[in-house]
Amino acid sequence: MKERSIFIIIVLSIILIGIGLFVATQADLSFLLPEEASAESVLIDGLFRMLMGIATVVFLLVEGVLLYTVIRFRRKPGEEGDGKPVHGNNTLEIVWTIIPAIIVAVIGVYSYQVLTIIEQPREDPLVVQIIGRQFSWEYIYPESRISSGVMHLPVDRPVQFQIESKDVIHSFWVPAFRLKQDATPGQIDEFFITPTKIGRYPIRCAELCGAAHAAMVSEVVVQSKEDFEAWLEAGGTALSPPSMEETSSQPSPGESGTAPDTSSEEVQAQGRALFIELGCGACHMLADAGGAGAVGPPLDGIASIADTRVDGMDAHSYILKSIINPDDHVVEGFPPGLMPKDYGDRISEEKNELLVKYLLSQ
Amino acid sequence: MSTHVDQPTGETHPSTRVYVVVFIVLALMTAVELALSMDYFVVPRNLLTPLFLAGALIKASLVAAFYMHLKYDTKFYTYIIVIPVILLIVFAIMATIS
Amino acid sequence: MSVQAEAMGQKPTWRKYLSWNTDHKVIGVQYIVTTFLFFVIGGALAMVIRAELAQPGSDIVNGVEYNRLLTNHGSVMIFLWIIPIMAGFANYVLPLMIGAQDMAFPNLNALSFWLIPPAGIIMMTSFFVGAAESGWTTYVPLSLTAPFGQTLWAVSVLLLGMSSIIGAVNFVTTTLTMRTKGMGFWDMPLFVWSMLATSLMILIATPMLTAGLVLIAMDRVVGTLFFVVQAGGDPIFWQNIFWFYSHPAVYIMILPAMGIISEVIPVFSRKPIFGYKAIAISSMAISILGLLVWAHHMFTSGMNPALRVPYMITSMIIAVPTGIKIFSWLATMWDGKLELKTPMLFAIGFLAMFLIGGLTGIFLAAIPIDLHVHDTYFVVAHLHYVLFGGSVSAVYAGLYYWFPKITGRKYNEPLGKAHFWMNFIGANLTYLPLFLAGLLGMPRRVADYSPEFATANMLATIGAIILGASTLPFLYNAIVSWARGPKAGDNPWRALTLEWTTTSPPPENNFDSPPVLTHGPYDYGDPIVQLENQTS
Amino acid sequence: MGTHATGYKDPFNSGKALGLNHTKLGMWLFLASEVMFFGGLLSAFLHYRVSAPAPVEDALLDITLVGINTFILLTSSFTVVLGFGSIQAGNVKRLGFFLGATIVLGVLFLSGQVYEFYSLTQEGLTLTSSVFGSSFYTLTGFHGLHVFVGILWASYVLLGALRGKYSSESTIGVEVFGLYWHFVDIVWIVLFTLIYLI
Repeated sequence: MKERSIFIIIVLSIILIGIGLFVATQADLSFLLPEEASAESVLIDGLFRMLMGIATVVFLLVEGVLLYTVIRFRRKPGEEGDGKPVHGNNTLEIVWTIIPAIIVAVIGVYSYQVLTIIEQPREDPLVVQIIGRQFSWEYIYPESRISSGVMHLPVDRPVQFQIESKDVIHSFWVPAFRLKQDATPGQIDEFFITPTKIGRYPIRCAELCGAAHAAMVSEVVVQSKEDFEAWLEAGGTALSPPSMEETSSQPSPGESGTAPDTSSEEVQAQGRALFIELGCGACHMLADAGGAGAVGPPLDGIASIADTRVDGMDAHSYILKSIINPDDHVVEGFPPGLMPKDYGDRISEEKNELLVKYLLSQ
Repeated sequence: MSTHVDQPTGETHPSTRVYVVVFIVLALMTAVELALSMDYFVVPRNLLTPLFLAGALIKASLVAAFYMHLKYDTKFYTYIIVIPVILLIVFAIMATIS
Repeated sequence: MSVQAEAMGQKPTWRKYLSWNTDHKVIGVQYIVTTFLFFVIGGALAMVIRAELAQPGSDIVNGVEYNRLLTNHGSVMIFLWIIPIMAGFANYVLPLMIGAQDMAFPNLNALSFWLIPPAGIIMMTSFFVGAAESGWTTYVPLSLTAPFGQTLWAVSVLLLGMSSIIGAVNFVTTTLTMRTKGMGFWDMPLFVWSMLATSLMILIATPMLTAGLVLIAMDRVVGTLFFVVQAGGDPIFWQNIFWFYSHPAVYIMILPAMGIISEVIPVFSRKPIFGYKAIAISSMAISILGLLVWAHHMFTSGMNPALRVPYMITSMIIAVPTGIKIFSWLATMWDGKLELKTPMLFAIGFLAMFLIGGLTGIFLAAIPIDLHVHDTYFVVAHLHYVLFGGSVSAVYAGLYYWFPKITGRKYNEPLGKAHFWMNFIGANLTYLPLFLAGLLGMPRRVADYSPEFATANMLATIGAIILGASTLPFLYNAIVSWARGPKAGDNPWRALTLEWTTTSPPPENNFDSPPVLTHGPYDYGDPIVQLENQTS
Repeated sequence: MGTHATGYKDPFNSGKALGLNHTKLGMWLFLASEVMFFGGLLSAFLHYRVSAPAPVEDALLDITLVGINTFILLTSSFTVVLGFGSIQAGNVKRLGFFLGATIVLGVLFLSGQVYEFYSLTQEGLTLTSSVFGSSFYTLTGFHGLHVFVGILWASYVLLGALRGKYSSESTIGVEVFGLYWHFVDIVWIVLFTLIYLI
């Protein structure tokens, strides 16, 4: 009997360890995680696999013993009396103190190794500044002096992010890159990443930042070096950076001072791009620009609505006022104070004009 | 009943003389500290900070040991008060350097 | 052991439960009933949250309302349900377990209860003036811009913290000074040990939250600048001070739960607890280590990177004492004579679900993985496995286990079992899919999410409906059995701890003379004890 | 808090085990939590003082006034132990005298603090003028609040003494008040060093 139970224990241990090794090395765990799109994600997933292997073994062991105990040792009908008065077993207790301690130590060392690699500074990185605001991300490429609401990165080149926040704490998270960094007001934090896979990946805010926290989404486009260079060049998607220090008050040199006709294709395209870049769609519904937010009033058909909203105010000045001083005329059913009040400072007059013209065409 | 030694309270308190001596020491230490901070003596600034901290520690310990009778009571009370102080120091340091 | 005659006890009237009463048993019932009420409220908030999340899109509530719901759901469940109900259990059974006639400070005890209803009402009132909406973590500077309800929230939590501190002073003093003759530290039931560890943690950690809330309230009301970034305020400092309390708070919520499990498992396994000293010491170890891990909630916050590794190490070390407990409980059950009554079922459910919570905790402690899963639904799933699968299961185990002692009546066993199965299935269906959602990229605290997470969320909502419904058989069972259940007798479970040596419910002074210890709290299977047990 | 509450049923072992009187033990546990409360406020003060980018306005602080105040509080601690020594010797009258002295000294300390706050406000340091101001007033203000509570408590003990509540057999009420008062004194020793000296 005793030999038999030792035999069973050995067989079960081998099976369990086999399962653990299988999970840690062979099993396809891709259903658990987003795709791996950065060099760091491969390392982190390696650690994740090992932890999954260990967790699977412990899970099966404990739940298995629990289930077996419940079935095997349940009181039979009519059975009286107590179990054996066993108060403990020193050997067993030492074993189940030391083995978890060793496992934990191994996990700790491995985690530390992965951490040092993924956080070590890289040579010749592309510097991208990330600015978090309620409720949009802005990405600034200081070398090229452009800013964007969609992040573009070249594949296989290390990126150094410098992240800050203009209001509350946000958290920049690209699940496909596996990295996350809080944007804390009052400090600039740095982290590195090397994208390895061309594609488009969602960016989400992971720290509760207010009413439209859920809508604070954006996208990172990882492209080939050539495509990325082309994107940097193209004026259509690139904005001159009004939020960079000195330039904020001066009109930027590259910008055309004259606003084109209201209905021209040009205005439509530029206005739509601007609307998307600024992240307006996170809070406002606007079919033309893919806006799907429900935090603020919907903007479909705004041109006709705006005309009637406030007595003695035409549609143009109403929209402009609502962008610059959003709390002056709050639409019924929406709480005041939601919309950021700094669009008047952040965005040049021309751009605001463009935005109003675009909205008037809707 | 327990591993601790039963020690009746309220019988081994210090005499009035001890109270007076402790008070004089506290007052003198404070006077010296004040004089130091008003630059009556020439002591380098970077030496002053540890000096003041040590002074505060000694004064606080004196009050706790004699006025609060920790020296005469069971050690248990000392543990109760020292453990949070240690944790607090850990917290203050960690919060300040993080 | 002299059995108190029924007639000796005062006729209980419902009025005494609504008044300032210093009897620890009355206060215990006051705690348990009041906090359960808040549990129902918190659960209702959760139902709205799950309804909103059943499908992508903001269909039921808007972003602001959603943030208010999640903030108050978390706050109610933590501050008005799990933490105080553990104090409720301790109030009722701790003096009985150590053979005392009451708590050390009966009036303070009443005070610690009577702080709770006003605090709860203040927190609920805030819904009418714009409730707190920055999460139970109240991260600054977001919480500085929140409406007036945020200030009410701070006041409410401050009161609850005071209640908790007063309770802790009482529990430690009672445990240390009022044990019956001959009961040394190593003769105390493990629930008493766990309350000792918990109370010491409360004494050290909770005042830090009080201080932090004072700073936030002053910023909001007086206009101080502690967390105003433009004036040099530091949001990271709030996170330090908050988590210095709030990580220990997790152990404040789980240690008493472990204590309840340590009581229930030996009784229904009819075997001595395996490794009594190891379990007692690991409670104390967790309470000390638990105070040194707080910044593992801040790995992505931009804190000093070099400091993260020590926190990772301390966080992982906690797995060791926790593992000791789980293995000891399993070894207690092994080769026992398991009676699968409702309390035991909940204890088994605790083991099954707490294990998942514990294992995923290791994932979160590993910094590189935390960088991915921090602030995602993975964390939500993890904490609910620990606090619902763990703490709440243990609370139910305790409620069923001590129901006969508290009410003097038996609960309905089939209803209890139905409750367990609904609860167990509902909880797993709710929380398990959320791990996947989090890993795949769903952040926490969102009113809306990308359609790729729709399946996981629909499953979770269905689970939540089952979970919500599972409360109904419990409530029905508790109310009807309390009113009309069959008489339970003094010791229906044939348990060996002292609370079962007096009548059910116990008379006002608990024991006529100091109970004399003839055996340890878990000496099941000892032939002498068995004999004695059958004769009484 | 502290004394035997009404309706309290004497425990079988008369509230003593391990040589611990339960009222005193309760007081020590409460003081342990007070350490952490002041610790939180003090950490805020230190954190902002260490990490402040600009030099803080601590040059405004008047060390002479605070020095006098420190002596006053030290003396009040001295009168409290003398009072406790008196009641241990059974001398209720002397206890009353020393409690009265403690109250007077406490009031003097608070007056000094109020004067200090007033003059600092005149010089432009207020709760809302800077983070240093916020943390300075909050920290010293909460200490002052504790002194105030201490004065109320001392008056309560004094009242009890006049009514003959204490004797050489029954000193716990005085002792527990003393613990609180000395604790507040120790907090001041720490604050004095960290705010004014360093």
